[in-house]
Amino acid sequence: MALDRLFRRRRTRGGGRDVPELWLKCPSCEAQIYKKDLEADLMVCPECGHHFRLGVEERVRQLADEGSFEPTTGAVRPTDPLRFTDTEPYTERLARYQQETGRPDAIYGGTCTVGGVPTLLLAMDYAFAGGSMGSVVGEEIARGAELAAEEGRALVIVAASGGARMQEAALSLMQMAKTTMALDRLWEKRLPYVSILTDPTTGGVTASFAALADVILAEPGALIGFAGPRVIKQTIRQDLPEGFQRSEFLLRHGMLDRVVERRELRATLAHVLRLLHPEGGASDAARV
Amino acid sequence: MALDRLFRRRRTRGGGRDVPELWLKCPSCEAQIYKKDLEADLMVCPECGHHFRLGVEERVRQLADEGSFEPTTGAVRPTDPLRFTDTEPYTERLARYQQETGRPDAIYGGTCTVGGVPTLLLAMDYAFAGGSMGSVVGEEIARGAELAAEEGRALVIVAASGGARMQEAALSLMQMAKTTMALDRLWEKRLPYVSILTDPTTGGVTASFAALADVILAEPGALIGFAGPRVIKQTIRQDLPEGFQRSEFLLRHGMLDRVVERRELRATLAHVLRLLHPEGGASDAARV
Amino acid sequence: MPLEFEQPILELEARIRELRDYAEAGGVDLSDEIGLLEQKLERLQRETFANLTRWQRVQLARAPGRPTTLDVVERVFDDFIELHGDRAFADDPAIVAGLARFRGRSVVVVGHQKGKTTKENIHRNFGMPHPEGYRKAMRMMDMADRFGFPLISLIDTPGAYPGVSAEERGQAWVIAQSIQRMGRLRVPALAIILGEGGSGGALAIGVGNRVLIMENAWYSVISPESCAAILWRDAAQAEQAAEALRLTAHDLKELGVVDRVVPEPGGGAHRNPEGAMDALAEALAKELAELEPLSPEELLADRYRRFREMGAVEIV
Amino acid sequence: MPLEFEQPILELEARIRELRDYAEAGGVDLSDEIGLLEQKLERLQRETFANLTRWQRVQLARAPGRPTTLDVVERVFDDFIELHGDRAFADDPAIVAGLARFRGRSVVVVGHQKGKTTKENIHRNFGMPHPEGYRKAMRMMDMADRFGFPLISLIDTPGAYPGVSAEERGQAWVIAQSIQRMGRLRVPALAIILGEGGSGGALAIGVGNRVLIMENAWYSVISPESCAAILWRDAAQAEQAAEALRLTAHDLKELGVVDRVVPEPGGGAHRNPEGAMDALAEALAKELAELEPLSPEELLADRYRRFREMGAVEIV
Ligand SMILES: [Zn+2]
Ligand SMILES: [Zn+2]
Repeated sequence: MALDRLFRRRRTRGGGRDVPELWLKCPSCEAQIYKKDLEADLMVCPECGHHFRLGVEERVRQLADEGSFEPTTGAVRPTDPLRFTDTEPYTERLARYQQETGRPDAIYGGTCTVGGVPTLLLAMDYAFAGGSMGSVVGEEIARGAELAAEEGRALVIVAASGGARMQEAALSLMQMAKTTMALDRLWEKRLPYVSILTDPTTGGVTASFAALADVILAEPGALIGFAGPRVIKQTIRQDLPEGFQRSEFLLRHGMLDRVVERRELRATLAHVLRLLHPEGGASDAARV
Repeated sequence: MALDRLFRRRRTRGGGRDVPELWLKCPSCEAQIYKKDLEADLMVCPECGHHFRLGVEERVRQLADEGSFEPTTGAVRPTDPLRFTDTEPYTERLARYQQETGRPDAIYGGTCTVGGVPTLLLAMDYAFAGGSMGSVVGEEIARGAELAAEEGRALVIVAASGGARMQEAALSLMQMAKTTMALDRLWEKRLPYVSILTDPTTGGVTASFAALADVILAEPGALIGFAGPRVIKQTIRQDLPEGFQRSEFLLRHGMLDRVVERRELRATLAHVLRLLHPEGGASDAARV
Repeated sequence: MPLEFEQPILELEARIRELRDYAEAGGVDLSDEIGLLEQKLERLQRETFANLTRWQRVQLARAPGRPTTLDVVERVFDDFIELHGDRAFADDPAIVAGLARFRGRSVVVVGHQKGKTTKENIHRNFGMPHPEGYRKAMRMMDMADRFGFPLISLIDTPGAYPGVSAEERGQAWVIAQSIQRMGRLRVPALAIILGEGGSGGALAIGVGNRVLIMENAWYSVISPESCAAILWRDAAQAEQAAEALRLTAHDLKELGVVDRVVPEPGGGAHRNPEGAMDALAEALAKELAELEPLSPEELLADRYRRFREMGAVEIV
Repeated sequence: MPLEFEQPILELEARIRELRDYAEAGGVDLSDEIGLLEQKLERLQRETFANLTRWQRVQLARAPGRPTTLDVVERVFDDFIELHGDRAFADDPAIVAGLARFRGRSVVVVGHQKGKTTKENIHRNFGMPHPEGYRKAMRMMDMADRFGFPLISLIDTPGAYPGVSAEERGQAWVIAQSIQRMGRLRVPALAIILGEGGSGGALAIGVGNRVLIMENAWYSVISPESCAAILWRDAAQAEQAAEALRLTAHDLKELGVVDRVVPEPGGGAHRNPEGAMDALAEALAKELAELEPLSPEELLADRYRRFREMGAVEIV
């Protein structure tokens, strides 16, 4: 998870001290925050509202109804179809990420209910190779869409990704088509698909399944786009506009349905799913 | 026809002289053009290429294959459902336009072939109340679309209109929905619909059937838009950009397929219809 | 600011209030006098509203305090959640759209939105959408078809925005597309003219199987002011133009342009928005119940027939 | 400017030409010598092209003189007519689209377009589309479905344009929508990678029932230069990145990403564009003939299956 890595990095830089780090510095407002407070606030800075990146298990805990989650991912494992080596063989990179995260690849999820609605919930793991989409992520998403369609579930995908996985080259690219087309299985059954974009969601993930949901939610301040800001800066040789490619910018430009703070995310998601899913029940008002 | 009226106006201004006016002044480049030359050039200024407005019968002559045209319009006549009077009763206005044009309302057309393709060709008559769309224009277009669908014809509409006819108020407005929906009769039969926008095409005509063709052609320099330039100028209290709402501007902004000079219009229309219509035959190349 | 013809009513109301305050403060019994004045008030209001000119109706349709789309989604619907954006260029605040429940069933709602304050009106562009607004509306129509939910549209606009940017981005095109898209809905579509129904910008979301109108709303191909400016060459002739255009709810019912007039409480919807909205909710429920048994094909055919018959012509 | 590895071939060609001129001018018979040199030339060219590195193929794919979309519509199709515009914002010259005939049948064609001169390249944005380009492509897909015409897409782009304006107008969204739209075509869809197949900007019009590739074209999730800049932190390592990415026609055939490699004439398509395009025409005709008997449902299922199977995973 992103946070674990942050800790490790800081500890190393600090010279391998043994003292557990109880305080964290907010990258946005630079406030020192007590770790337990941050966790209690769902990893949102109590000073400035900055949304820290979230681990996938924590994400699932925050969204699924308590006790309802059953993992379905994990059986699909990456291979090295191109025998790819850059500064390090792809297989070694994979092994390292697998060891760090305890997962075969950059996605985690399963069946659950959200606000009582039967759901297939998938979360991309930014801590695993930057949440990049290779064959495994593509396959898990396609399977997720197919399973949701088969079982009459809503599909919810929490996106967090630097884009396609270069080490699988053209095969990664094909996952954009594969995931996109698999969504039509839900269309045929009139089952809803909600996408939640978190920091960061760029490249081939944005340009495929993540942008095609019935309802697109995003966490505040998340970087969302096709090209990365560095590439764009190189292209236009100018500074980027303030707030460019952040959630609020995208909302203004018509790409998102809502920007939702993490503490509201579960309620908003449940609200949408109950309206869209055939088993969403009667009105919330009627329930009370 | 627009030209006839222009002549009348000039004659009146000149003091009712009896001498036939053999020369015309181009409103764009101000050149004096010999009338016969202008007619030989399809009413396009030989100096600057300005496209004079064209009468509907001349329009049909220029587009339909020779000898193929059979009028279908004329049986539908306007009434005065609102008993509308402004500075003049609507019925009197109608009578005047009917006398001037010899047509019951602002549309003329019929069956023909264009490049051999069976077609239902309609042309709006700007000389009749500014080509405004009331119940008759709406009805003739809906009938045209239905007849084309029934007989397996392509539909071609030459638009020229200041917009909806105010004297029929809400009933005029409804013609936008009626004409738009009638087009679906062609969709069901996979028959093509080509729209030709001429100077001017604005208001409710642009915002309904005229903008919904499979292929949209326009004559050069035609004024095309939703709101009229005067209204826009009042709204923004600024001068309008150069070339604003002209064909070439709309092409750049993605609204048109092609801007076509009048001398090329019949060939381009035939080209498109042959490609789109099931009876379009084999390749042009193969014909030669 | 009250409308001119409302003045006598408001003055009488104020007098009754004063009298009541005085009676209460002084412990005097003025109930007879107050009762008489209240009868007079009721009569005055009834007479005023029975004899409204068309131009006065136009003023009522624009009166501050009338229910807007956001008021309606709040009171008439449950669980509304606003959805944003056209997925292409921008989110247009002049059109509000989202999902909601109406008496238990999920529906898609889309409507023009005016502001209640100057600031909000500037934000909402006075309810005059840009092309993005209509593209958002079309996205909502796709959503309605995708899930089989009824579409309910609330019309309240002086018209689509007549500006350079709107023209550049294809205002005419997007209105035409929206009319076409709505005509193709395979679900029940109900349109309600809440306040102003200004031309193509209103019709773009007005292609319902049933079209309802609030009693003091107007719907026309052009606003009275613009019509006067063109036909009379004098915008001040708006009153005359309003008469000529026959743009009131009852006119339109007579012309067959709308299917049902939703009665407003005495004094108009702006004086009793809740009452007006409750009447609207009843009307909606009735119409929807009639449409829901229809198949997608029947709904398409019904909508085609409805608009195909519009117009007044003579066949010779 | 010739590519480095082409130099020896071009020099030998020049020598043969000189010799032939000399022989002709002086009336000398040098046919034996010329014949020998021509054999040598043929061998040199064959050997050079048999041993091209992946990076050299990338250079060939970008070579000036290679057939572009407009060249293909001119030679391979009849009666092409270009159609413009996305009906929403602009016409994007980086994508060319229109109607044409292919061996008698009407087809819809859409493809990336690079320029042949610097000026034209600036106009065409070097074949890098903005969102409008993809929206135009989607309009063409609608047209293909509407009339039941096959869609033929020609891919030749370094990638979708990575600029501020493109991001503002939803580059990611429109690519996703275009992939989805193409996947839903109810008509035969053929995609051909003509030159460069750069990432999502290529795939957006690459969702064919069959995907063909010219022998010296490349197709990858990222350009070798960008890949090198990220993974090696040095764009100069592009040659190494090209090797690692396995982005050539034959690599992709092996990986199952493309269905057919269209052979280019000796020396590459840029040395003999007509020959290359005639080979392409033959390949197109064959593939189209196989797809045309399929029903819309079969075409949808076929395309789904094709892309559903993409990827390399292990199930435990
Ligand atoms: Zn902070
Ligand atoms: Zn001239």
